[in-house]
Amino acid sequence: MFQLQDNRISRIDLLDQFSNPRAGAFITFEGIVRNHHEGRDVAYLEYEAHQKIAESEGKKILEEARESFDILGCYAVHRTGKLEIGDIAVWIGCLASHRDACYQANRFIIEELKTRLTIWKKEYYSDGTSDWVNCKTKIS
Amino acid sequence: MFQLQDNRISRIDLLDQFSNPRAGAFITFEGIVRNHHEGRDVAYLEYEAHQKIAESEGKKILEEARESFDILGCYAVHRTGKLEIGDIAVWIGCLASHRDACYQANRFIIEELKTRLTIWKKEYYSDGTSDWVNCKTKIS
Amino acid sequence: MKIKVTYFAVFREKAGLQSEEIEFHGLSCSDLFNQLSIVHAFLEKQSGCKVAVNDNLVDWDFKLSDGDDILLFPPVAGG
Amino acid sequence: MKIKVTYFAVFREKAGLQSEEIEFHGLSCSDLFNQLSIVHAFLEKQSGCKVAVNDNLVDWDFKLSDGDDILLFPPVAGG
Repeated sequence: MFQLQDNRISRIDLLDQFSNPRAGAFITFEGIVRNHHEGRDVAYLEYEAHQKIAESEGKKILEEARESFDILGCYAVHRTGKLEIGDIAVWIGCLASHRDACYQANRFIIEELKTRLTIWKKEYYSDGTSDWVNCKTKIS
Repeated sequence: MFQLQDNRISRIDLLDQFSNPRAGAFITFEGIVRNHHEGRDVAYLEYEAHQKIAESEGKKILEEARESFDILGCYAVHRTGKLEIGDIAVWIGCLASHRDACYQANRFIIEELKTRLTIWKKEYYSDGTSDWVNCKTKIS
Repeated sequence: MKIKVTYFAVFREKAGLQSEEIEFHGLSCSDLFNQLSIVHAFLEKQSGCKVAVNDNLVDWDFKLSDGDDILLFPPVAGG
Repeated sequence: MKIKVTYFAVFREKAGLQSEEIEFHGLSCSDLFNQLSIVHAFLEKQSGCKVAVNDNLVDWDFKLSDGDDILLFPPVAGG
């Protein structure tokens, strides 16, 4: 299951999704809003998304993870809108019988989400400037 | 911080340990008691430990992780005593600015804990037999 | 042909508009990207960007048709 | 010399006792392991086991002294 959401990601609610007596490993990854990026102080950030395509790509990525790795389940959520320092931007959970497949699937999902979701991140710095991350243009 | 505990591991309580405005990645690993092992149905299991040496090795492993990887913090807890299917046997959390170091540290910690902690696992099967895992002797 | 182009993130800010209907005389999405990069002074490399036609991601050599609805995506940054 | 050996997990079950005081005429932990493997029919390879003397993990070539407190650990299985 993949989902984009505008409200705060609650790790506690997400953890309840996972339960399977065959499971021997459960791994979660959280991407968190840092207060720094390439030497600049980040105050907050905003994610803009094309929701329909991002959701369809997100679902595809999770399907690919299930096909490529011996896992029992996987789940990912990505935030949109305004996020504060410390907020969870992305949450990925994988459940498997064995840990190796579990680590690999988790890592695969975050790498794919980062390059394939139609989501853009704008960082707002404490000096009042802002920047689209990964774009070479700086907007003051 | 490393800790052995005889009572149930609560992931919720552990999550509260982690907060740092520099953090961009947070990864947790949970080793869970599976209902199967090498084709046999597991009913429950028991961990026996030499507590003092296990705790001292656990602390060393976490120190090594902090020295070897660019992380902001790490934490691990290992259960002892009788565990049911679905119980968390080991919980590892790592916090870092970037995800690569975070995955690597997390994986390092579980691999080291598995081979260095003075802990032994006895599996009890649904057919009434039991076995020390990793020991070649079967005890009925 | 007449097509509609919608811009996202830095493309929207540089173009100064969310979407526009334009008269297009090229063939592919790649042709469209090159044309719009000149018009709006986009500096992004095509290889780092994505394009969707009628809500489906397509390759840059996808041939456009009259009435198509194009979404122009600058380099993404999820996670 | 007189030493005390404490057994864990499968070693305790095979030896049929938790600990024992023994008279030891060898030198190293390795010598002790070989001797006890014969006495108690341990099948485990020394390389997969661990040994502690006076609560510190030591190498198998560690030399024992009278009164030492030895902990004999079969292959561990944490996680």
